[in-house]
Amino acid sequence: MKDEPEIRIGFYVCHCGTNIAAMIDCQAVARYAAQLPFVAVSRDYKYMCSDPGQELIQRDIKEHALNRIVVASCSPLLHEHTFRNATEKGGLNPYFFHMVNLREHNSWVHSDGSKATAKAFAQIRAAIARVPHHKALEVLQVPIHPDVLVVGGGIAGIHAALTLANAGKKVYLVEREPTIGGHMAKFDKTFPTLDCAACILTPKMSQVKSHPKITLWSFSEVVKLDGYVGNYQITVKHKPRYVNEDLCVGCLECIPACVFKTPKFPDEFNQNLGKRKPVYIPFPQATPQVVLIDPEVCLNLKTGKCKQTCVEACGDRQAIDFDQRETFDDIKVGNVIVATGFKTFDAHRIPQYGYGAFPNVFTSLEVERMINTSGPTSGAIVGRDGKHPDTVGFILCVGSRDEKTNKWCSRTCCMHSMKLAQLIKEHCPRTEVYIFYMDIRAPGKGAEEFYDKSLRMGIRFIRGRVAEVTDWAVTPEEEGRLVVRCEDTMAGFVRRIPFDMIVLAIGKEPQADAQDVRRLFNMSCGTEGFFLERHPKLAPVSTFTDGIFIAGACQGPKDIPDTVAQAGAAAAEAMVLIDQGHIEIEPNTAHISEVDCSGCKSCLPLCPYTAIAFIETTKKASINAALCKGCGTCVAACPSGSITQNLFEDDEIFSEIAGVLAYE
Amino acid sequence: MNNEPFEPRIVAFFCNWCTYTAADLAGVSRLKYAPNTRVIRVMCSGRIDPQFILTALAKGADGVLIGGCHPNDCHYAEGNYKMLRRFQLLKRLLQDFGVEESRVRLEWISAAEGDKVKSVINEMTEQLRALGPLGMPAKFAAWDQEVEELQHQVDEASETEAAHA
Amino acid sequence: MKYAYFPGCSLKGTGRSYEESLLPVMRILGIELEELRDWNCCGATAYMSVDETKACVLASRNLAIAEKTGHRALVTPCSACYLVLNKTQHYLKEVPAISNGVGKALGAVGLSCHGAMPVRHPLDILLNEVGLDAIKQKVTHPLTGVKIAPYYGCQIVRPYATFDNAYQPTTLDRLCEALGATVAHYPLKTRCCGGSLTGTMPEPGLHCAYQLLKEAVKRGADLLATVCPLCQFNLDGYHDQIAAKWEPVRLPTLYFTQLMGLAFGLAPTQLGLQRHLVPMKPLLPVTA
Amino acid sequence: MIEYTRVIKHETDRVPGFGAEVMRAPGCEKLASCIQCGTCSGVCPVSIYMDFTPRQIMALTRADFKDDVLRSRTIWLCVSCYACTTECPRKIRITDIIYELKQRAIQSGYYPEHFAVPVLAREFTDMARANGRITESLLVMRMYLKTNWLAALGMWRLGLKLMSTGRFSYTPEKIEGRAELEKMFAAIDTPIPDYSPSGAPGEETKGTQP
Repeated sequence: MKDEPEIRIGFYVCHCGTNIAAMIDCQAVARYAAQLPFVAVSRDYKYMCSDPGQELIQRDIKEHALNRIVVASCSPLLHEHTFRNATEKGGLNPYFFHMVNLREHNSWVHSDGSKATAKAFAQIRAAIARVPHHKALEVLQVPIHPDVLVVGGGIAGIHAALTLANAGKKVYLVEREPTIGGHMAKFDKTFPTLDCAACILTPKMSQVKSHPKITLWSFSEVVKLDGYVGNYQITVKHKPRYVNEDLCVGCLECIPACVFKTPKFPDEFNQNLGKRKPVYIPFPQATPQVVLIDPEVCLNLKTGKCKQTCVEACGDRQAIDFDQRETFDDIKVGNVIVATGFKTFDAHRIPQYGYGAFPNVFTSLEVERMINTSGPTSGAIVGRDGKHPDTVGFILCVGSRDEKTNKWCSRTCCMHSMKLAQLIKEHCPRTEVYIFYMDIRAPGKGAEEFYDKSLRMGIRFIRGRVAEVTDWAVTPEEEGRLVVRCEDTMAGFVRRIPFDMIVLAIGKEPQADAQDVRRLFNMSCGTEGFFLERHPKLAPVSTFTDGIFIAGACQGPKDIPDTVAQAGAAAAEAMVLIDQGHIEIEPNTAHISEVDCSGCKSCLPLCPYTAIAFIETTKKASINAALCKGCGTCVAACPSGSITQNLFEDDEIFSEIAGVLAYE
Repeated sequence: MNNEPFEPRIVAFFCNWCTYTAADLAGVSRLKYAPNTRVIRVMCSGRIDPQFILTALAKGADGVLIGGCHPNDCHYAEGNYKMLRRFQLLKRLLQDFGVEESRVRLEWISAAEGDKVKSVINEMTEQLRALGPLGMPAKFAAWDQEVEELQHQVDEASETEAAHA
Repeated sequence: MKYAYFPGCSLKGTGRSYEESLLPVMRILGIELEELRDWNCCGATAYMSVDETKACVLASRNLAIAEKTGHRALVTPCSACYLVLNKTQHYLKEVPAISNGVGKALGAVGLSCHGAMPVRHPLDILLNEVGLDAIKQKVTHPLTGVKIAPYYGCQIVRPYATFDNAYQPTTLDRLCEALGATVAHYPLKTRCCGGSLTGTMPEPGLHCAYQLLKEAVKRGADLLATVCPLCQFNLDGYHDQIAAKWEPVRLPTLYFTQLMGLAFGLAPTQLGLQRHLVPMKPLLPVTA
Repeated sequence: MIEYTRVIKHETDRVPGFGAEVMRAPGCEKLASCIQCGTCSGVCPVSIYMDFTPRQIMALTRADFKDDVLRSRTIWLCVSCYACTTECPRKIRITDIIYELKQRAIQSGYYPEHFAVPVLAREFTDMARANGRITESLLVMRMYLKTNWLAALGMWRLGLKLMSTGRFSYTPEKIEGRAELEKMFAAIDTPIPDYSPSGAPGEETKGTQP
């Protein structure tokens, strides 16, 4: 600081309306700051982040020859960027700014005004002690690789991939199942318009397959991610499907040829309601149109003893390859969109509802497959006993809004159940359909009208959470049927209603491996396990890692319109970075003073990014700023104190420590 | 000291990605906790030099709280492990200094655990209230005085030596 | 294996056949139950309705005495005692207002309770410590052909039990099967027997017992197996009233320990079977 | 003339603070998050005999309708089977809330004179405190004498059977440490349990306030 001009600090405390001012005496804070060393200007203002607030800083910089700025307002994670810009506009290096978190860390979490104000004094004293040590820093620029990886081929991934590809960007779409389409491909109709899911989805699926800018890798998984925003290196594993994807033409002749004459293995796509063979295609419109062989049940793969009639049927196309192994691809991309979707709640976890114990208790997804004309019953609603039900009861919020399982609302089970109920009524108008609900949540376009239509169709709504589904009969008409016991809370008494079929509207959960995926892509999860967005309102598809975006139900339960909107948003966010061509990154990197380095090599193994190299000629360590991500671990460990981290220098932190403790 | 209850001063070092964000979440959720903690933000708990902790205690903190990401969740792969290793060593040193174990605390708090920020701070404040002030600055002053006196004696001795010579 | 044993008041009164069968059966399996010295009433649900803290004081005197024995766990066969003792342990940990009161009361007589002693039900010990294999080895008179409706009642599975599923418990089912019996599908296995209402408000209380018995009859059960003295009393003692009010649903109700004793070859009188109001002799070929 | 059977409730029918007070008792704090789903009523084995369903009791308590709640038959019908507590999707300990309501009803005399449930509870506590143990046969006799001795006559057949099978005790069970027990109770004898309402409702900070 010796050769630099005298330090002149401008200090600003923000009222944030009443968010801060109601708890902290902002004028007292401004008065306190005014008498601290180097403070040239100290003001309080209603909204510092507003234009006039920012202009105030810029004007003061000029009028009072300020060269350091401290703003005490909200969290730096929210507005640090805003005030750095204001500082820069005022003619100073943006890193001469420092921010104090008076809102999230003080006024919002305390309830005693005088103690909160005293804490504020300590907080700003620390900042004012710190900021004279700040140095002018240059922003680092990193080029953005123009290709994008989309993980997950449900409707979110499909829409994001097509949006990017239509804008001319190269996209890799990786899907772990043998086909893209996700949950939406299993749906029959979609609420509230009742347009057929396949009719709107399958054209998009084939566009993905034929798009020249999209590389579709189904039955594949991302296993490794290295690098940083703009420069991710990714390894993708391709699982063996025992069929050469390039040679298979999707004629499906191998399936009837299989030595198993009838399908006898559970068909996952149909929620195990139907059967398939060892060689199969999940559903007629599967994309890619390529069969696969299940090694768990294929006679040849299990025993090596099979007539291989499938190979015979394939003939000179020679697409079947029993020797296929896992293969890997390494790619480089600039951005990643994670759209890995959700898992449905396992209804076995609520034994009171009898799923698994009583054959005629179904999940909503099972009924979805049943009602689909290409499904296991060709569109007929039949119980596992083969009978058509006269009465069907839908139980909502199964595994949702329940602290014993999942606390959150599935956001779709009201609308989804109403849709299925309407379809059942359409298929067979005589069927009595009941919906047991706690609250009907029908927000969104056309949803209330859909609810009204359900009511007018004669679907009976009972407000009450079902206590139990039982085969305990107390009246003759209950004998042999499934009895629902629940309080009809609107009528005010407990009812017992017998049904032929019960449908459990199961909730949505994070994927079973969400934690692994989160670690792989360096994201965070909320308490419920869904991926955490950077800001719930203002950055809903960004994550805390630049260049990693999220879309769809992996971020939280949502319906198809919201999922598609998010996917488009994620694609747009990726395009912003691609079209900028480069990204500015926080210059909080570490660097080594060559004079002070003793060449002890302590720092080398600490760096997870191998950014530190040992230069043999000088016997000194050296940091590659492009690789350094600014964690500061090496700084803390350097025995000679020769490593410095920008923005978090020892002097800066020591003065902060002294500052917070200087105020009694 | 008047009749007011003792209010401990806690310096907290929170990593930017997990615990600092969790503290923001506690704020957004309007959870209420004790106002005794002052937070210093670092990018990673791996940046926390044991000297920071010692300096805080020496300058009058009654306790130090370190918050990092859960194991395997570090934004920088393994900075939290590096901190944990240092922390284990530091604890032994602090024991030798006679600093009670509960005065320096390491907690893994993820970005989603706003309620944990609240409970940890409240719990630590209670514990430190029960323990009373650490009083390191006074001890340091006493030690400094001892050293000064020693120096004085040495100076005097060398002066007399010089006079004799 | 040796455990501290808390019989509870019922096992010295209306439920004495429970104790009469429990002790010999456990002895055969090599388990010694050492009765707590000068134990007192657990507090039961009735005390909870008057004063929670004092109910916990009653329970914690027993816990304090049990802790002094140094045994690995306190075994109590009565469901109400099992619930109250466990609930007290929870409250001592979670509710400062109650743990302070209890501390004060115990302190006045030089006792202390750390809440560290697990309170367990004999069914838990049998299934998880002894094991079904060891039990099967002792079966000399398998209950072949006897169809049992396994009835758990409320308080051993709710809300503090950890040894079985609260909604679909299976321990008693598995035990009955190990004795050679057939287990009936019994959807009311955790529904309330009427509890103390049978005495205070007979109609609702007996209605509960009636429903249980009726369903067991309907499911073709020969008898109900129970784990609780109050359940046994309610299902055994009121057949006249039930028949008068609704319909006769006569079915014997046995403690699971009595069933074990019969399977182990003990005589009915050794197991207190003569004390039951609905006789079970014709049903059990093994006891002839 | 048609008499009205429904009433309009006025604010004066409420006892403000009643709900909040109940919620401060151990185990009762989660009542605030009740969503009135009715699971408790649905699982309750004796709900058909209740004037209000358990769900309605929760609503009335939270809305401070003290009189309606404490005069209700529902709370005395609860058999402590804990089905509601186990099933509640908000983990509300409904059984414990009912205990709390019973305690309040007994303390403030909100029940009919010969009402058996509270009488049994009172007799139970008196016997447990005096003898250290409960002798069921004698307890039930005392309850019948105080409530409806005619009903006791109706039970003579059961009584005789119990006597003949050796399940009826004529002399009370007593523990040796009766004096010790009395000393323990005396140490905490206060008429009303004090759950030390610290701070205003909704206050989240515990022990950190000045």
